[in-house]
Amino acid sequence: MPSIHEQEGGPMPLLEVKGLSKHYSTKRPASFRKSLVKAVDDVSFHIYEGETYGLVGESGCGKSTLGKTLLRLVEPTAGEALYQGEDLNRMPSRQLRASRRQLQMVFQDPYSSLNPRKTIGRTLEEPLIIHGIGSPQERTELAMRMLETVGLQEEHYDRLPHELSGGQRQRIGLARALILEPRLVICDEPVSALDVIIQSQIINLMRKLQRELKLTYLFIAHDIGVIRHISDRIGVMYLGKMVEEARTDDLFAQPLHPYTQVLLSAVPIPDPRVKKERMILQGDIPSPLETVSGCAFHPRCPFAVETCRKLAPAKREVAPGHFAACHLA
Amino acid sequence: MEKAQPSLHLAKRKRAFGNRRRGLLKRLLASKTASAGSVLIIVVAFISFFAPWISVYGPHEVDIVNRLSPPGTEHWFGTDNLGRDIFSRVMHGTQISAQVGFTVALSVAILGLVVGLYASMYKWLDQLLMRTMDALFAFPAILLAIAIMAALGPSVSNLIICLIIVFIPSVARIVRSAALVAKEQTYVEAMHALGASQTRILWQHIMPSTISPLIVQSSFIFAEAIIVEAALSFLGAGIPAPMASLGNLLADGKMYIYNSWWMTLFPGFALIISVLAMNLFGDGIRDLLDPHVRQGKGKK
Amino acid sequence: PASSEGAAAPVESAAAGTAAGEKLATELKYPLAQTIPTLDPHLSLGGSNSTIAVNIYEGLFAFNSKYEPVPMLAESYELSEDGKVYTFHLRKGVKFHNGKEMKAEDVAASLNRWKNTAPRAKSSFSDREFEVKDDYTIVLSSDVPRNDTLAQLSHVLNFAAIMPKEVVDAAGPDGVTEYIGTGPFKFVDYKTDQYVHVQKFADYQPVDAPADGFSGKKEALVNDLYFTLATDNATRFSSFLAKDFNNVDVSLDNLPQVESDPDVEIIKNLSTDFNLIFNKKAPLFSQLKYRQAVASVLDVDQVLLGIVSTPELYRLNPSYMYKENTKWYSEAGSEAYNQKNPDKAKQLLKEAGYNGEEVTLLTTKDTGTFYNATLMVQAQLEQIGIKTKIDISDYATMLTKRADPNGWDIYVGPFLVPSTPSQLLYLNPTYGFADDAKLAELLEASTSAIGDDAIKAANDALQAYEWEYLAAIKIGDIYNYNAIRKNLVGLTFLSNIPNLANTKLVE
Amino acid sequence: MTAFIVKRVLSLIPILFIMSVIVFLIIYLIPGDPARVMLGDGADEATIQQLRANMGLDQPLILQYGQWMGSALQGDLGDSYFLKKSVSAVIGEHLQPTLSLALLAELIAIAIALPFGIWAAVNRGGWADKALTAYTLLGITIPGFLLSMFLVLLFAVQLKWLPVSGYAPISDGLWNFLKFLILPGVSVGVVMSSVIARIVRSSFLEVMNQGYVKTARSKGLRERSIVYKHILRNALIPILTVIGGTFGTLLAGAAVVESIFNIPGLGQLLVHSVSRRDYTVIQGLVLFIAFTYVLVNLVVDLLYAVVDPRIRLNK
Amino acid sequence: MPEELLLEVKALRTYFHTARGKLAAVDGVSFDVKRGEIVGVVGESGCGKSVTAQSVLRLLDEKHDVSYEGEIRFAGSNLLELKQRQMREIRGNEIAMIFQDPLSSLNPVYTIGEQIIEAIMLHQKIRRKEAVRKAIELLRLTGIPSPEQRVWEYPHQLSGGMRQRVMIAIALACEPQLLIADEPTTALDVTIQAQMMELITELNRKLAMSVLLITHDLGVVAETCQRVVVMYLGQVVEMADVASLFARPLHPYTIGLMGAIPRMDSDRTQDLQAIEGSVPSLLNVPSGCRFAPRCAYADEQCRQHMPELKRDAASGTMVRCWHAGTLAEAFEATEAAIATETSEAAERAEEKGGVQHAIYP
Ligand SMILES: Nc1ncnc2c1ncn2[C@@H]1O[C@H](COP(=O)(O)OP(=O)(O)OP(=O)(O)O)[C@@H](O)[C@H]1O
Ligand SMILES: Nc1ncnc2c1ncn2[C@@H]1O[C@H](COP(=O)(O)OP(=O)(O)OP(=O)(O)O)[C@@H](O)[C@H]1O
Ligand SMILES: [Mg+2]
Ligand SMILES: [Mg+2]
Ligand code: NI
Repeated sequence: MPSIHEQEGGPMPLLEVKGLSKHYSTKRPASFRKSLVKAVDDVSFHIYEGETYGLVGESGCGKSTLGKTLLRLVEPTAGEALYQGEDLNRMPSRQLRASRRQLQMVFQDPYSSLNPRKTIGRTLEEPLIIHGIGSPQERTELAMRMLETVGLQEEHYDRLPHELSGGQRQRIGLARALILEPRLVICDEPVSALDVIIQSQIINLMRKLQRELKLTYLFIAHDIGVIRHISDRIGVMYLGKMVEEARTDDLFAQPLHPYTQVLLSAVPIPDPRVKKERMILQGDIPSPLETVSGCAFHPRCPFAVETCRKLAPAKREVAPGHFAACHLA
Repeated sequence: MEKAQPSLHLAKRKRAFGNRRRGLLKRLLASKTASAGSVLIIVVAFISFFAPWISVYGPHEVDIVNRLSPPGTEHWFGTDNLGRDIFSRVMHGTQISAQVGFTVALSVAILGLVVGLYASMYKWLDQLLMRTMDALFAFPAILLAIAIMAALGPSVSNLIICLIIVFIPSVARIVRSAALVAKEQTYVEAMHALGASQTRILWQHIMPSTISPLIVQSSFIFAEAIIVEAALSFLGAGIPAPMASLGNLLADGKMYIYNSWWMTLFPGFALIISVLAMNLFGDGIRDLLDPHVRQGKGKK
Repeated sequence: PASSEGAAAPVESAAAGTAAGEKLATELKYPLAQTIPTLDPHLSLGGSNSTIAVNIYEGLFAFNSKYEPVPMLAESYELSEDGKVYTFHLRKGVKFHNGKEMKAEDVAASLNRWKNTAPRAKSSFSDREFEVKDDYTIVLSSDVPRNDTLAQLSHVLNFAAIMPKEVVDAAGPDGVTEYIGTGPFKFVDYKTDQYVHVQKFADYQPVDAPADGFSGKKEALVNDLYFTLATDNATRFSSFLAKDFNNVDVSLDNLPQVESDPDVEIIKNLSTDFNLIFNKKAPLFSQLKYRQAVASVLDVDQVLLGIVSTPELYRLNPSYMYKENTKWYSEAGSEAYNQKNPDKAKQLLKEAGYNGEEVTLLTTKDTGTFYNATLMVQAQLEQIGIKTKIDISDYATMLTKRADPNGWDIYVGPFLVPSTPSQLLYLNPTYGFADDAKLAELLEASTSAIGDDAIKAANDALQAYEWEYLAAIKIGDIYNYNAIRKNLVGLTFLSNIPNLANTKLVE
Repeated sequence: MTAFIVKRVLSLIPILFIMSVIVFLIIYLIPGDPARVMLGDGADEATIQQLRANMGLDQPLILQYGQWMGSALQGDLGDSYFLKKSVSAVIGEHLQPTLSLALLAELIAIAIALPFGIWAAVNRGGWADKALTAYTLLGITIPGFLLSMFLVLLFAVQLKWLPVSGYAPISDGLWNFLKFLILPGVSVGVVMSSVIARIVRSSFLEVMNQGYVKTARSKGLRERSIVYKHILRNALIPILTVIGGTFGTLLAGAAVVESIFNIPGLGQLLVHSVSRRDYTVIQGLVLFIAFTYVLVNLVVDLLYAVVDPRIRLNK
Repeated sequence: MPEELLLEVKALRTYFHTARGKLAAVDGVSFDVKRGEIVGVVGESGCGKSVTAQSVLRLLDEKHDVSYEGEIRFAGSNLLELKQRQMREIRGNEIAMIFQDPLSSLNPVYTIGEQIIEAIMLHQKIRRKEAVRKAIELLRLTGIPSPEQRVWEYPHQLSGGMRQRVMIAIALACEPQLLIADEPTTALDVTIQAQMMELITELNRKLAMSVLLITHDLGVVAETCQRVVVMYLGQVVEMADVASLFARPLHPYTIGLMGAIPRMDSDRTQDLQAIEGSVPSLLNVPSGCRFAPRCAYADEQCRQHMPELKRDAASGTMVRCWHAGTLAEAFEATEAAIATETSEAAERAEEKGGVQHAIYP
């Protein structure tokens, strides 16, 4: 459901990202040369209050880094991230800590993001304690309710992370983020380890919470079906850059960037009778370690023309609300 | 989707809440090592506390005629070269040494933990604190002890101060090393994301990973403090004479080790028991804090 | 080893007492129990120092086993009628280790330095100067007769060693830099904290008199002599067992291990005396009654037992001199010795108005014996109701504390054996701040007396008065055991210092 | 990395400076002085004062410090009052024995501690674990002198395999050098090994249940490789710290063992120097020990980053 | 011999000994994998898939944590009776595993190259240089860009998907007879996922490598697996070949599963379909059919008595449900409707095919 915020001249976005970059320098073995990984490279977009912004892209294209950089869990190399007009990157740490109550993150790696020594109950109560919410009794109760909400039982309260299954851990991560009733949640593959039934339950739950609490999501996922279902708008990343951005329906109806097209074609269909012809990308796999001249996708792009090889395409608005960074779009 | 289950009754939750707390205590008691350690500590404390009533002889009472008499009904542990009752001296020595060892180990554990943790967190503090630790370490214990005793006067508490200074660096470094590893874990990043303060992260999430090496190191320091005290006593910078300490007793016994083995054996035994008690207790606590061990208790 | 018997010719066929068929070792290791603060013989009082110094250096005189001075580098001497002027004639042709012949200027330079630095020498020599008369004659004169002169010059502690003038002139305040003497061994090197190596001096000129104590003929019977530092008792003993050393001091604990060994001879050496010193500037013990109270209660047997643990190793002795020192030994005033009379002591305390003031016993643990003695004394003081406190510190600290009149009352310790009363440090202000005109007068009289009878009378008077005044209380003399392997032949001790000249090691 | 090392080495300067001031103050604070010790029991006050004056000890502390610092800056740490040698020469002489002993002892300690600690951790609660507890308990509680005496009695006096005590430089031949060091090396090594073994055990327990251990096992790796390659490296950081610490301690000299085995090392030198108040040597030694300790810790810190790439030191 | 059984799990029970009591995470699971076959395992999160997989390799801590019952026959021998040393011969060599949690399953202190090389050198007698080359090749196969450089990076420097691919590379380096892949592609985008599945099926075809594929992605199951095992709360509830499972799911849980897949053409304003309620606690399993509390069709019989895993006569599917037959019919009705939709969708895709075919001739 396209929301009014997306229209021109709407209210201020909840989160506005301008030219955000994160470069890692890594040491190469056996040589003292350092090489630069442009994990996120000059990314700009914005998210309105109450919407879900889906983020898809090839593995390793910088989605997680983008998420972490937004919350300043890694220091950005350049650019700004304005939350309600204030730059998170320049915020003094005390204030930043306070705003983190409203900005939550679900980590891609569920197990390692849980403290192995803390019981699940303790893990869930931790954010409440940090922000001074409720009495110990209330916190326990809240944590238990949260456990049920994400489809776990009371008995899991006393367990330690290593005693849970992958999906259970992932739900704990989600529960921990949601328990604070934040305003913006960056979900890095929050449902990837869940079976479709629980996945559906969780997605339904997230949408319900969004409706009730005006939550805003930045939703990173690989499951196109899930992304499609939950997102209002979708951004497609490729090699650290945002290559396409559009409302969900528009994107699915008319994918403009060749990478998006490939992506959509590759979705597996849960029906053994349908043997679909899948597009497999040809050409050298690009690496964020190397700087490619021109469009980052050109070595694999079947339509690439001379310009693509020379000139990096800028993101432009091809149709209303539909941006793409491709010369041919 | 509307939640289908009726939410649990508050009473039931409370019960669960209570259970959890009880579980912790129960676990402490269930831990064989920890409770064995505690029992030993209590026994040692009890005996040394009631030493004056148990033994008929005072620890400083010389009786030169009965010098170097072997263990027997009169003197249970025999007498030393001045005819002092070893039993009484061992009891008193244990009391004093355990007091020194325990105070030093505990203080060093706490101070070392603070120093090590904060050093791991901030680079500039790291330089400041760890270089200070290097400096402290470089000060020879003897020099320090003589200086402190000279400046502040000989007393048990000054000795303790000296030993604390001597041992802090080793604990601080080991805590720092464990904290450096812990600090790079993803769950620490997750705590940052939740808005936890540095202090909280440090104490709630990094500290637990340092506990295990900390306990191991501290239980050593308990023993080390007692032994270093002996070395210092020998230089007149230890526990002021004529108080008996296990270290003093062992040092005294050295001169008579072949013929009057009891002068070495009994204090040595007391030392082993005290250290064993501390180690068991430390191990028990360590095991309690280890998530995997906690679980493993179930089998058999 | 049996194979060597009779096969090899003796290395030192000329050596005195070398039986035919004996094979002598060329190297000997002698254990040193204490570190060497300095090798300068004039400076130090330490036993380790003397052990080494007597081999490298010689004095004008040396003690025989009765503590009588016998000429060594001096050929002869003359004493003026009034006993004020000594003229020493030096032996000719005596060579220093650097090849130079010993002359009067060397002797004068050495002895003048010695008397200015050596604490023991100070009181008797402060007003005198050694003067060169000619190349082989030295003159020493003073205003009053000094009957202790020769004894002072003979003593091996604070050794009045003779060294070349150049060495003396080059010496800094903290000692000489070259160790050159006339002794049977010459200095080779000092490996810090390991050993001092000395070597047979080929040009050594022995005196032609039988060896007795440190006097008489000396001959190096080993080529290389190592004084090996082994500060740990157990290690020293183990090394002896492992035959690294051929002699060792033996503690009571270790005695059974060597007693039964037929190859080992156990000898008992008089090692030191023990005294209790009062701080005569302290509030309590500046009063005679308190000192008397302590003297009354003291049971020296107990104290001595506390030090050595066996009656075998001590002897009672009321004199400040050893019995062996026949000239100065005296039993005057000995009724006050070893009284064991607590009632009298309590009475004295009462009279003195003792009011529970705390008495500080100064001690150190650096050697166990000081400490044990102090503990025993403490126990006896407490028995008569004196409140005591032990101030224990390391040796250096203890020395400083003892030099300070505030903060201590009693010190119990050994004294390196004196040969004359003038060397009794506690009779002058050095130890415990004795400050008594009569004592000083009697002391002076005892040294200036001429003739054996006069000396005896003056000495008796001095000792009798000392037992009245109680600057210190004599506790007794103690021995130690030494184990000597039977193949180490000729080793003798005087004042617990070994004489390694004339000592041979049979292989 | 280089910047990090440079920074760390530079940070030595203020440390050494502050330490030198503190040592000076401490020396001033403690009673006893070299003149009195040198002249021995019974020296009279005047002589002592004269010698003090000659040694320059009667001057105001500031002046003494200034003079010392002045020459120290030119690389001259002064001369020992007692040994009549420059302090650097004295330290140099005593360093080789200490260094040799430290290395040997550390090697022995590691050789015992690693396998034993690992074995105990792998069999947690089993008899290997209990054996380790007993071993470490004895190792830490049996005083060094007792163990040393026992070793000497057995191997030197009874079996005569090794000399009782002493030291020979390595230039005397390897066996000559080693034979003196083996017993002291073992007696220090055993104590150190119990310190290290316990930390090995506890660090192992920390990482033994990690996911990557399962991965390694699923690859079909032998248990040995899993333990020594995968677990060990992850457990290594606290172990390294303790090894560094013990090594640092050893470099400062093991006074008791050195004295029992008559090894002319830094530990003995320090004890002697303190007991005879050889100020310049104490001063030089403390600074030297601080220097080596900072160095050892620098190496350990650098190893942290080598062992665990996630640890960033210079950020 | 395509019909030869490679792995046969019989009534496997895996118990965790926890402070709260003995807990059967896997409770009587039986299934088999034939040589050269790809078997999918799907099921509710926490139903015991990973535990089953790890039980096969006996990777759980038997000293302290777990005990097994039942039988795991691999190539004839019962793995549960083997000594650890013999087990080691099997691990990696015969059976390799890809773990679900890629970050914690990679050793943080070794480069990924080191970890792959280790696996290669363990199972192939080649020199290190050669192994390095192979490792790079494997990384390239898994689609990691600049493999020559990435191979020397540490796990924490990689993205989630890359780590997962490293896990795959490690498992493939062993060239096993049976690959157990525990959610190997959850962190991968669909293009790479497709590439990975392609890689696995290729190895399956070429080397007759059997695969036990645990996944939540029914699309992947449909495209790659020959047979599927459906698990629920520690038990197998349905086991069928892929075609008949998707065509005619018999167990109500499977039916629910099919319905919950977010379809590319679903109404985004509507909630996704889901089975109400949640999985009961393992400490408190229902006495009858384990699915009964959440099953819309459950009756008294279901609540009282546990159904056995039985072969459905019609399709040859094994199913654990009292009402298997009746339910299947109900499903078929809805299925028919969906089928038409799907074919329409396929047609629509065909229309836009211009682009696709232009890319892929
Ligand atoms: N070490 C453990 N101790 C106790 N319970 C455990 C332990 N490991 C797993 N479990 C429990 O066993 C059950 C099965 O876990 P398993 O990991 O096999 O689930 P799964 O099917 O792989 O789920 P997912 O799809 O979420 O990964 C879960 O309920 C889990 O909580
Ligand atoms: N700490 C780091 N040091 C060096 N490089 C890093 C680091 N973290 C991430 N990278 C690199 O940054 C790039 C982007 O990683 P990121 O984790 O953001 O990808 P992603 O889009 O989340 O991928 P996936 O879908 O696989 O999780 C990758 O090439 C990765 O190797
Ligand atoms: Mg990611
Ligand atoms: Mg799983
Ligand atoms: Ni909206």
